Amino acid sequence: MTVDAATPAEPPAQLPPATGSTGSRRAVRFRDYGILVALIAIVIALSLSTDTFLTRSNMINLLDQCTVVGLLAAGATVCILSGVFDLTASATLAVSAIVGVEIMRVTNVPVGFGAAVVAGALLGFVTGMIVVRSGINSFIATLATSIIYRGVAVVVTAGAIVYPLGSQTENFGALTWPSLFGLTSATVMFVIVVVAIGLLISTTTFGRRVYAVGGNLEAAQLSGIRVGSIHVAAYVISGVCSALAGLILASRAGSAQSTMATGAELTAIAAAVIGGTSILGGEGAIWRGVVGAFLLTLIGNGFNLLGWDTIYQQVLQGCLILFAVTTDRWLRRRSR
Amino acid sequence: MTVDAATPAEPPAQLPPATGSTGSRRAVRFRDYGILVALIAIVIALSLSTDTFLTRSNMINLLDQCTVVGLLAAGATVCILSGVFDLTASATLAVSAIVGVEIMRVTNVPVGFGAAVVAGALLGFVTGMIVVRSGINSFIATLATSIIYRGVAVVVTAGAIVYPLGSQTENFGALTWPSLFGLTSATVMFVIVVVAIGLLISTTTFGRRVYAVGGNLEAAQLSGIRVGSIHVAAYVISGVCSALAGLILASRAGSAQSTMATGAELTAIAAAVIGGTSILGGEGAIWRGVVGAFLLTLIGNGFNLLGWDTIYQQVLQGCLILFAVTTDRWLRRRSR
Amino acid sequence: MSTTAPSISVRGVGKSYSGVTVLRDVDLDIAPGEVHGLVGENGAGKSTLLKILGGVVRADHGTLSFDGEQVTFARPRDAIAQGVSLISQEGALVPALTVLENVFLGRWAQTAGVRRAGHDRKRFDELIELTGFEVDPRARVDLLPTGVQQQVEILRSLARGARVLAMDEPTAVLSEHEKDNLIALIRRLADSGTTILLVSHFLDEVLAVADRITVLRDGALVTTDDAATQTPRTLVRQMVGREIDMLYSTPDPIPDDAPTVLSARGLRRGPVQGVDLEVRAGEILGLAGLVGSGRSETLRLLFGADHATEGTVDVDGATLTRLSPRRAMAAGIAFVPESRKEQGLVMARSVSENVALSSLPRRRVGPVVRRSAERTAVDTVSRLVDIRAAAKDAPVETLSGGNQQKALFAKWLLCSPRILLVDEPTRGVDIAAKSHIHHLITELARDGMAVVCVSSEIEELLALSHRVLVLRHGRPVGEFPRGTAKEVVIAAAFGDEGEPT
Amino acid sequence: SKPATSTAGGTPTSVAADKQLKIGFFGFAKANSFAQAAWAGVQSYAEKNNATATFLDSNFDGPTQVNQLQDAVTSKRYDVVIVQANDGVAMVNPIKQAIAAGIVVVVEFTPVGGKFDTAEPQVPGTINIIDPPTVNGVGLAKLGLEACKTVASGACKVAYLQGFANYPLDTARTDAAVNALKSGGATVVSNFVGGYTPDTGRAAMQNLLQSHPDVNVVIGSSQALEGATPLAKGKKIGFVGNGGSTQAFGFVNDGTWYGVYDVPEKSEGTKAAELGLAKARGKDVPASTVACTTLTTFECLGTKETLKGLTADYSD
Ligand SMILES: Nc1ncnc2c1ncn2[C@@H]1O[C@H](COP(=O)(O)OP(=O)(O)OP(=O)(O)O)[C@@H](O)[C@H]1O
Ligand SMILES: Nc1ncnc2c1ncn2[C@@H]1O[C@H](COP(=O)(O)OP(=O)(O)OP(=O)(O)O)[C@@H](O)[C@H]1O
Ligand SMILES: [Mg+2]
Ligand SMILES: [Mg+2]
Repeated sequence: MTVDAATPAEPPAQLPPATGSTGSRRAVRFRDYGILVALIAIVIALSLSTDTFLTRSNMINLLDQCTVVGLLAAGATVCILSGVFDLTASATLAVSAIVGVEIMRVTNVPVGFGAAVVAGALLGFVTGMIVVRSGINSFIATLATSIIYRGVAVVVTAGAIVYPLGSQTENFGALTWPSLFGLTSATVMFVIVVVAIGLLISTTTFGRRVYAVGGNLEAAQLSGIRVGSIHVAAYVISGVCSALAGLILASRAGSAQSTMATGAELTAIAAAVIGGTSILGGEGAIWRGVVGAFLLTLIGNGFNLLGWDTIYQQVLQGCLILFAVTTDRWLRRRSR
Repeated sequence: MTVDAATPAEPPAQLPPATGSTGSRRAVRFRDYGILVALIAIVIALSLSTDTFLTRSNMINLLDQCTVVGLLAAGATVCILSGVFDLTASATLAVSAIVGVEIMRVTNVPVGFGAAVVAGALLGFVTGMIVVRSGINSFIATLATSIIYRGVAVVVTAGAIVYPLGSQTENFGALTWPSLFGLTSATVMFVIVVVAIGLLISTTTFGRRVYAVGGNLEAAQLSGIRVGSIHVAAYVISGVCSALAGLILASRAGSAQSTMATGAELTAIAAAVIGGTSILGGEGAIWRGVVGAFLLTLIGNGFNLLGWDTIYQQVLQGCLILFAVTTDRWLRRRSR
Repeated sequence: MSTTAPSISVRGVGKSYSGVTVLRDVDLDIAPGEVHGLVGENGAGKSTLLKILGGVVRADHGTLSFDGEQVTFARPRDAIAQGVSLISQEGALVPALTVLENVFLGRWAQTAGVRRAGHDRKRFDELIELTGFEVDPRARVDLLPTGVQQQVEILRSLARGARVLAMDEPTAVLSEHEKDNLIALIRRLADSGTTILLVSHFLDEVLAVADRITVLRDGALVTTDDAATQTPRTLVRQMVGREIDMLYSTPDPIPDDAPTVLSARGLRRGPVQGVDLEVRAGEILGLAGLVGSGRSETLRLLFGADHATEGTVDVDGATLTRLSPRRAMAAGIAFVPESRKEQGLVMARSVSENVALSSLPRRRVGPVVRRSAERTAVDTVSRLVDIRAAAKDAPVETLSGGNQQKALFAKWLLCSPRILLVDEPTRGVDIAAKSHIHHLITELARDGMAVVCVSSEIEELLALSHRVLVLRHGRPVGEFPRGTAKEVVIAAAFGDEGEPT
Repeated sequence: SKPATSTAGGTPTSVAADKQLKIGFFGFAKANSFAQAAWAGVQSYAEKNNATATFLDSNFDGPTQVNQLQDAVTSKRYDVVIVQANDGVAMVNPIKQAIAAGIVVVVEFTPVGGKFDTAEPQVPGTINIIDPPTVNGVGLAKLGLEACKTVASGACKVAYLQGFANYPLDTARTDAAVNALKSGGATVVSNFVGGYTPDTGRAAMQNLLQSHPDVNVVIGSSQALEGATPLAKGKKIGFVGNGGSTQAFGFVNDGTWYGVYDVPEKSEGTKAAELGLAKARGKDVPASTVACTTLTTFECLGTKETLKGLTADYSD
């Protein structure tokens, strides 16, 4: 008897009770967006207290500033959802950007960009294999791997800065050029990539598996999911995100070097978690990572625009992060 | 029913196989020390390839170099065992050292040292309260808190370096002085503190609670354990460790400043996890954190002694960490 | 806190979760030293009521009094201070700690803060003597079979010397022998003055041990009555609100030409010491044994969840090489594991996601999940096993225990397997749903599915299976046809006829 | 689409001399006494010359500094910005934006752009007052070789403690120093990372003495050497520090160290403010100023003799 299609021979006498009242449903919806409430509160505060915040040019800047952390946060979110950390993100970023520039020197700009992305994917694959095969906790496995990658970056560049050829310099800056609606090309790319990853995670069978593996590894395994492949795939996605972020940074700087974006992997994880993705895996969403990244950028941007004494900046930044995450948390708990 | 309910006429004949026999027990013991095996392997390799490694003076140096990370790792281990992260460690270190020096200026050296420790404990308490009360995941809560603490350090010092009074300078360096068996006072203090924390965790009911809370928060709660207090206590211990580490650093530098030891909290967590403490909490031991710290120091020290080109240093460091942790992991798995 | 049991009175207690009422105005009085049974369908609110008494959940309204004095239980600590000890349905052990640590969790013997393990060990031995359980105090609990874990929980409650013992389905995965031990123990405890609240879906058991029984339906209290005035039939009527047929469904005879679908030869690994078995299409094979006899481990080996060190698994006569859950699934095997929390469900994800998980590839366009097909499939199968959830997109952890079990079963039905391995399929499931699941299994078998079923309830096995294979210490020690007397099977599981050769 | 190439170096509209101008100082970090020294120079000059100054703290973080400058351009808060770049290449773009917006940009201490061997502006339109890392490295080597003569007769073993391991800027400095030392005839050990704190310096020195007990001269950041110095008690080792802090001056004056490479940081800050304000007020200023030549008489090569009578601008 195939259950999928067949109707039960003898349906149970009672049907399950009415499926949730609309009232409670709305509550569920609302509580899920606590972090957005916090974000909007900060946006309103900034709009009221400065006259430069809500300008078109500032919005363009803000989005542009958000791209790097945003991409890394999207990659970190995929990994965290599947129950692993990726501490190699910023090292992968540096190596891919360097590889991109080196390849560019012997070919041309588009090929170089492509090479960087391929390098990112490959590095992600290697990271994933190390984590899966060694069976070590991903935190420490990726920490060690990131040290190796940084080392590779140093070896490849001999500790120097690498540049594209003089004739390529101009096109290499393409990601900083204005594009659709005046947004920078980097922003446009960021939006496209993030939407693609968001759809991948929320609508595909792969996405479902990611959540299952992160939520309960054993249950996922017993459901016939190849847990190892899912993790490797998550690292590959994260690697590609890192490579794209690296290209943006390199394009802005006109060069690449082994120390690029040191420490950015932590900011990325922070963004993911601030957005409301559970650090234990299995719960969260890509948009949350992006919102987290946006929030972090916003706090910095707002400060710069307000022109307050930077000595208090850190204290206030920390407080704002606590405020945002606590708001989120409380809204969620209230309806428990 | 024939089976007499009250007294089982004949208890099941065998105890479960394997669990009891001495052979398997020894295996259990051995497998638990995989990380030591890796450590010893590295020590042997270094002893054979350099003639300076196994000297008395190098051992004294090595231990001295290990103290700061070792203390932080012990604190991190307590937190991780209880199921939380402490990313404030290095910020707490800076603030306590600064407070210590400031108080010292208006009193004397011993009081200043004491004040630093008290400050560390207080900051740990505050961190703990923030984590427990807000109910936010400890990773993000302590990350935000650490930004605040660094900010406080900047505000207190106005970004400058703080010194003890000229007359106190000499005694302030006390922790760098040689002491028992030629070890530095810092080393002696480190050993005493770590042994004390080790005993606290392994022999007291408090230690049991820490494991229980980290192993299954819900079960601990259901058993009436005050989960919040355990977490706060773990942060206080970590705070004290940070303060002591801060004193060692300040004593070596002769001053304190707001950027001290930036990023050291991650090294501390790495050391804890490398030693074999589960990042998910509830499994591990203080000695493991110390071994992890020792391993990290050793890898750095060995490199310097070997005189290899620093360009390959990072690649090899990463590989050695992977090697050590994988050894540990495989030895453990084999006997499962 | 005095040592004698209090008289408890519950007044107007209600609880709702995001708008859905799960307990409404419950009034209940429990006399000191009474054994009070609590029965009801899955999702009736039994666990919720117990959790309120144990301080785990706070009631929205209503009061609780002990000996006439109102008490507020804000957290488990407060309840423990009043002498209440709760064994929760989902289990609450610290996985990485040993049995000894878990039994005395939070209550360790100490001198000036220093742990005295020796002292605890002595008390542990006393408890073992009292209960007749066989548990190694040095074993890590996460490596123990579920049945033994359950015993650890029971030992813990006893170790607290509670005045009020609230047990939520303590016997769900205990085999007959341990069950009987526990029932006897409950009686003895009650006689010595402990109040006991017992939730169970085994109505016979409740009727046998309880002084009074309360029936809950849809969160409301239906009756509280002397056990003597009740029978299983009256209880069911009060629980469900109508008469239902509680007879076990009988499997159809296996056609003579039914081929052997699944067979295993000399399976070995850890506790499994050489298991041979064969199942034909349309056949239901029951696996019986004591707690820890290696039944679950045998199923895991058949499914490739663990790798056998020796032996082979054949499907349709062909040996499955490098067996893994994926390969097993490809060969048409489905496996309903015994622990829904650890091995079965992704607790934080929704009911529909969980139910759809193992059959995802069946409903997709390219890589994209076909939501509407998924909704239809999940709805159909949930109705089939009668999952009652507030919403299909609610996290599965918000379901009552029995409904979680049904979701787990539903998940594997959606794979339309040819071979079904089920471990404790009716753990925590109410009596109506249980006969429903039995009905389902026999129906699936009639359509040609081969079923291997592990259950600690021998009656269930004997009624459901064509054959029952008894395991002892990881070896098959006997095979019995339908209709064999329960006692005979128990004796075999026990090894009363001497050690197997 | 590619933007129309904005003519870099757009001349800022000159303003009336009596208008109060605003300076933004983008320092390494507020919690850094070196940056504080430059800041003191900037601030004092601004006060006396009808301008206000603000310190923007990037806390040693490259990307943060990039965003800060970008946002400063957006909010049009400053007429003159003085930049101590944390990441010289990453700052190129926002500096171009600032120039395009008509803001005067002064690059101070570390170069902006990827070349470490020139004091010339690498972004057109900026004013440079910097100390190129390679010049710095060669200067350190010069002092090191002089120190050799005071502690060793004949062969001399010099240890160069690197700054951050393999940062491009540090790499350039290390390479320049090592080459100059080698061509000066010294044996060089350069595989130790001394960092920029006494603690890292102490560990490096411990390990150095372990594997090269016969070292004659040690060169490193002044902070690192402060941690290293106590370990050399009783040994005849010449120290050469990079950075003229109060402590470093003290060590040189009491003969513990042979010398320091001393950039007069406060004066450099003052000079940067002076150049920036002058340009904003329409005056012509040189595009590049070499700090060591302009602000010191001894090319920054501080020894007991050359430093006589001078006080340090900052403390470590
Ligand atoms: N945390 C929660 N959030 C939302 N709903 C919940 C939560 N916990 C329980 N419920 C709901 O409360 C109702 C009663 O659950 P309860 O666990 O008390 O049932 P039960 O009588 O113990 O059932 P079972 O016999 O299946 O264990 C169920 O409908 C369940 O879905
Ligand atoms: N009292 C006990 N103490 C420690 N280990 C035990 C005990 N009883 C059984 N075991 C172990 O349990 C394993 C058998 O587990 P398995 O899960 O297959 O049993 P089971 O028959 O399914 O029991 P359950 O119904 O309790 O799940 C063996 O590894 C055995 O060593
Ligand atoms: Mg229940
Ligand atoms: Mg079992």
